[in-house]
Amino acid sequence: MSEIKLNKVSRDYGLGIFGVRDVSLEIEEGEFMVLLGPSGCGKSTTLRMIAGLEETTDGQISIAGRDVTRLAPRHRNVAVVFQSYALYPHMSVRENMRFGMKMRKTPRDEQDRRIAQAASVLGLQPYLDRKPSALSGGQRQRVALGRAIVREPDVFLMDEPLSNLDAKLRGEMRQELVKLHRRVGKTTVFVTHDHVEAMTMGDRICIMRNGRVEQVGVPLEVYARPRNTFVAQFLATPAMNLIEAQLNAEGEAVMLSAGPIAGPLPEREAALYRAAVERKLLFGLRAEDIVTQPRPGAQAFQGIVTVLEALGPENLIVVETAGQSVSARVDRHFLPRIGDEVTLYADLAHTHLFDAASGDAIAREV
Amino acid sequence: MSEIKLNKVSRDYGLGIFGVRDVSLEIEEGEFMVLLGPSGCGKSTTLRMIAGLEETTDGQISIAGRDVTRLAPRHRNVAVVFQSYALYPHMSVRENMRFGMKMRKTPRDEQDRRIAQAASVLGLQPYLDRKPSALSGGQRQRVALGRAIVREPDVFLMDEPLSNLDAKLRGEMRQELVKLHRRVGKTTVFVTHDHVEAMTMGDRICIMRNGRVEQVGVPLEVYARPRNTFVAQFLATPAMNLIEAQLNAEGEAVMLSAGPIAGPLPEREAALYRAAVERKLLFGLRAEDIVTQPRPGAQAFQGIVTVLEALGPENLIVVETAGQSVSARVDRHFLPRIGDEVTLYADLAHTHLFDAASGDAIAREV
Amino acid sequence: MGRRILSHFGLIVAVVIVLFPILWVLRTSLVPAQDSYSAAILPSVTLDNYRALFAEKNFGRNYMNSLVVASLSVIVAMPLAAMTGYAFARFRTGGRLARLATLASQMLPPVALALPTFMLFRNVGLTNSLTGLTIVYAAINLPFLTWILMGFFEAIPEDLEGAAMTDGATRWGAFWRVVLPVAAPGIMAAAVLGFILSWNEFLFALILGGSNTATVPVALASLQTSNGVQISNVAAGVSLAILPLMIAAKFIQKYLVEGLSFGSVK
Amino acid sequence: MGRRILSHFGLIVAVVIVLFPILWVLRTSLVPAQDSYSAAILPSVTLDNYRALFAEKNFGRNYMNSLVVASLSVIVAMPLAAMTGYAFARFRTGGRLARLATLASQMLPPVALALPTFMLFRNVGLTNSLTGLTIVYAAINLPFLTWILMGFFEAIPEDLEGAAMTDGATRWGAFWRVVLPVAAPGIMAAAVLGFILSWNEFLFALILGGSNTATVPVALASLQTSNGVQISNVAAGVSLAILPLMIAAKFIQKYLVEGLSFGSVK
Repeated sequence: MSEIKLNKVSRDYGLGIFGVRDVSLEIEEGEFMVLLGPSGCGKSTTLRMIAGLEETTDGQISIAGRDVTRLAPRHRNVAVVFQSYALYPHMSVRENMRFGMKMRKTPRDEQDRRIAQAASVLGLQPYLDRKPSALSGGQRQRVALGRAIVREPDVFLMDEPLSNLDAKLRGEMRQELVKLHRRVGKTTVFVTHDHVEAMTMGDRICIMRNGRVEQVGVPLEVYARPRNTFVAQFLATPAMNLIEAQLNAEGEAVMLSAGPIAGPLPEREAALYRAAVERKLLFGLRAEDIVTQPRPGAQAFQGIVTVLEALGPENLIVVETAGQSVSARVDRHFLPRIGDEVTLYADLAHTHLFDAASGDAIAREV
Repeated sequence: MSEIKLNKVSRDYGLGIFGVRDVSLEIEEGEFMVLLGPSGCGKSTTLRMIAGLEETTDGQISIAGRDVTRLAPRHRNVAVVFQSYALYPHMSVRENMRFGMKMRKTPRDEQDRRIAQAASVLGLQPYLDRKPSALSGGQRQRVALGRAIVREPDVFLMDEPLSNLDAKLRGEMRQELVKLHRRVGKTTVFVTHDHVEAMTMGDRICIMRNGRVEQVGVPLEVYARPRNTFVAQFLATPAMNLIEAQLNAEGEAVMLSAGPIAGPLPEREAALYRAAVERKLLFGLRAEDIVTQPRPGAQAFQGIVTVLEALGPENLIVVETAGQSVSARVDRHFLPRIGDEVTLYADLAHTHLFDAASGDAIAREV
Repeated sequence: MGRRILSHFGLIVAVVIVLFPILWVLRTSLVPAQDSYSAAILPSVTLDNYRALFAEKNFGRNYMNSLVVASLSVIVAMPLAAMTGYAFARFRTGGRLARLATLASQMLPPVALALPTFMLFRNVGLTNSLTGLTIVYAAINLPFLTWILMGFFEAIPEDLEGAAMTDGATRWGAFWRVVLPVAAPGIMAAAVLGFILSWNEFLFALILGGSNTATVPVALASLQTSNGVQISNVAAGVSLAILPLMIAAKFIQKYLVEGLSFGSVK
Repeated sequence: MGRRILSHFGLIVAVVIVLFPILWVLRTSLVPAQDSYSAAILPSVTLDNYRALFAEKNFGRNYMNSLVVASLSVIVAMPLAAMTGYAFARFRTGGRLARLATLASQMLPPVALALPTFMLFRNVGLTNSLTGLTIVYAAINLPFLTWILMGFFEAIPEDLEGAAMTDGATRWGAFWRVVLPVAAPGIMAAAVLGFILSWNEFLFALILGGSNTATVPVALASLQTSNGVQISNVAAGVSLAILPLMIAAKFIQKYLVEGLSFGSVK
């Protein structure tokens, strides 16, 4: 049992400046929770408060049912993987791993056993007697992980552990970390500003902005139903297209009018959003819901291609139309030239609608 | 006219250690050339040699037809955008931009005109009188760009200029930089370790490893025809699947046997690779060429799902089969559970073949 | 909360302990001579002690001597130190040996150098002259300032100079227009330290100076060693000796503290 | 290439200029007294000058005094300085005021403190005692070492302590097991500097010491000021005075140069 509960937790720096404000969050036993947000959103501060490295000025934090709000870091039984790795530079890799166990008076042979096991899982055997300064960035990252694992803590706390790695290595470590988590099964809090890491690694994600929680949920659900435009835009590259819009009832049908994109909503969406008729709205559509071939429920529109990014497996394009920039994620064989006029189809079955003033998602009538 | 020519350029640190070795490269007038490679591959060193900030110990560098190998940086008329931005901390944004023009004795009113124009293009007007320390990372990045633009140099040299930005901002700046380049039209050399930046930004890319050039070409062509396994694997996430393989002729047909994937090559591929029959090979297939629905020329195979990364617009999965890990990029609706056995289809029309020993691509008989 | 009050209390006590002697010297300099040893804090205030110091002891001359010698020695040593420190920081000029020699020169016992210097200076006629003292202090300041500035220059990213040089500046221009202004707080701090080092120097001032070229420390020493120490005059002299330090602390504390927290030049 | 030879030549000249006087002193200490002023480099070698120094001038006592006082003062001041420097670096204890007071205490003119210290020490019976001198030197070393160590501690990433504390260490344990070992080169360098500062100190040693407690600088001064300076004895004394510095330079030059290039502690 090692669930984490944050109850209205704040970090007040004084003078009305808050690093984190009234954050409540429950992280379940064994869960991989990702804290996601732009820099300065309070995600790292939250993690450091859980670790006890940052003072909690208000609210309670409990780990495994125990109130740890005022406990020193060493009494919380958490292991932190720092962005900088924070390896002890004067100790060998082996000693780095041993340190935490020595502090906790783990028997010596148990120490050796765990170090050997972690080294084998992480491929660190050849480096056990090296100093961290003799390792590459990726190897240091593994040592930092190994040092956390051997401790067998209640909770893993990881503060952007992949952000100092090359793009290539980052993708590999992502998968390795998830596998590791599946094997170890320990509650993990993972901080990142990278939405791809959040989507692919988290059992759930918690999106933060300005020290507050914006939305918590399973990645694909948050992706499918963002609570507001911030979440909608933050969770993908390219960001969700947002266009000022209005709905009008025409008998049974509900007509969408959003800049270049206009037409009747499909039946299901029409029913969901009927109450939002005549409000000032933002119409949201993800780049992958703009397609190059007609399909039922998709509305055609024309635009001039201004950006073409051929990624290899697929292409990202941006078209200008009626003063709007619209991003689309298209098939790798769709390769227009810059300046071409193309016809695209907006799949209204994936319509998102937000209030134009507040940015909050329009409640669906289920 | 501002083409760049590198002729067998080397950077010898002494004691047989080379940063760059025998690099020859021609960058055309107005071209956007990306130098891509893992850290330590010599890409930054090459850029700094072009700028004159690193000594060229052997070979010649010419810019616009002029041999600049021994010229001081200030005589090369190049502008560098540094990874660290390297803004002058004691000068305002405006003075940062003015500095280079002042050094070159551009008339004062021309200085003001160019600063105003660059500030308007980059959205820096509100910040012109601020010091760099009062700016966000993204704003500093723009100032670094602005400082380069106002100089109106022959050549732009950019050393991982996006790597200090958030994932989100990086995607936006990528597109902005390409638009900027299209408008300004100046020869640009752009160093990165991020294959997405390379694919989407480069008119051509130059892939480097261990101080040498591995392949130069138009991104989609290099992606379609990597010269060796290093290029094949470096240019995508997940990396291209590589499986030990053999070809056998059976009458007209050429049979591929690559671990779990076996079957006749399609007619065109059979003709191309007939000469490679019975050699020790590596069979390469990109993750997006493994599909979830049968199609002509695609060979079915089964595997156990070990990784599922739901990115939102699409999913990455890894299946284990016959001791092989195979990565596939699949539709967002294909959501198996970890441990499920799934049937996938390897599209042999996109077969890559490499020599097992050297890693070089098998020459196609065209 | 309790812990905070406790640690602040400790700090206040510490500050009082540090400051008390200085404040008491100041107090003694401001009360009439007969009250010097009284326990009263300020029985009455007078500037007589200062007046006597200048009128009877020629302290004005000592003060000018110190100001001139300390300022000139820094002004002479600073440009050389800046260039040497930059060369050490950027070009590894001379490698470890040159750095070690710089450090080592700081560590030679001044007493060991005193006699040779005196003999040399007497031969060339530089004893009893402010020029001679300025030369000695510049020679002491040079390695000291070089070492400090080397640290500041090393903390400045090399890309800044790369940017300046591609922007059209020469290596010298990059140093002059970018490196020096960025290192300015450090240079200010180093200059203050160098000034105070010279201002406080006693041994060489004693050996090389005469009555016309005596500096403040020499004058203070003679006040203290003359028969029948006049404590109120000494207190006035000490207060004046500390004055430049207090001015420095007041006006450039920002530079001092930021510039000298090694390795944190922004 | 031509430029390189030129700059190396310049360096060699500089090194010779710096080293020549020291080498000449060493030479003078090793030749018989009658050859002191001869131009011959090494007419003959003798240790008589050293023997005379120890036999006639009681230099052994001076040397022991200096060693004891300089070592003890560093040993006493270092733990306090390490803790204070750490508190300044990590907790901003006392804020700018405490830092400034630390710096300022370095800048007080020693001469101004000499008389009050002498009077105070005479009252409590600490004049003419090594204990008294050790206390003074520890008091001089404390702010000096505090300031230097503060810089080193600031250069150590705070995450290291965070890692140690989540790994099970107390704040004290993190300091003891992680921060101190990482800062070791800096601490070694600071200790050497503090030792040499005390080793070379002259003014307080002169004022507070008697014939039994005279340190090396005091002994050198008396050798130089006694009637009929025996240059060969002085040279031997100076050579011995420089000895600890040379040992330090030889054995811990790595620590010195790396530890003291401010802000570069790995």
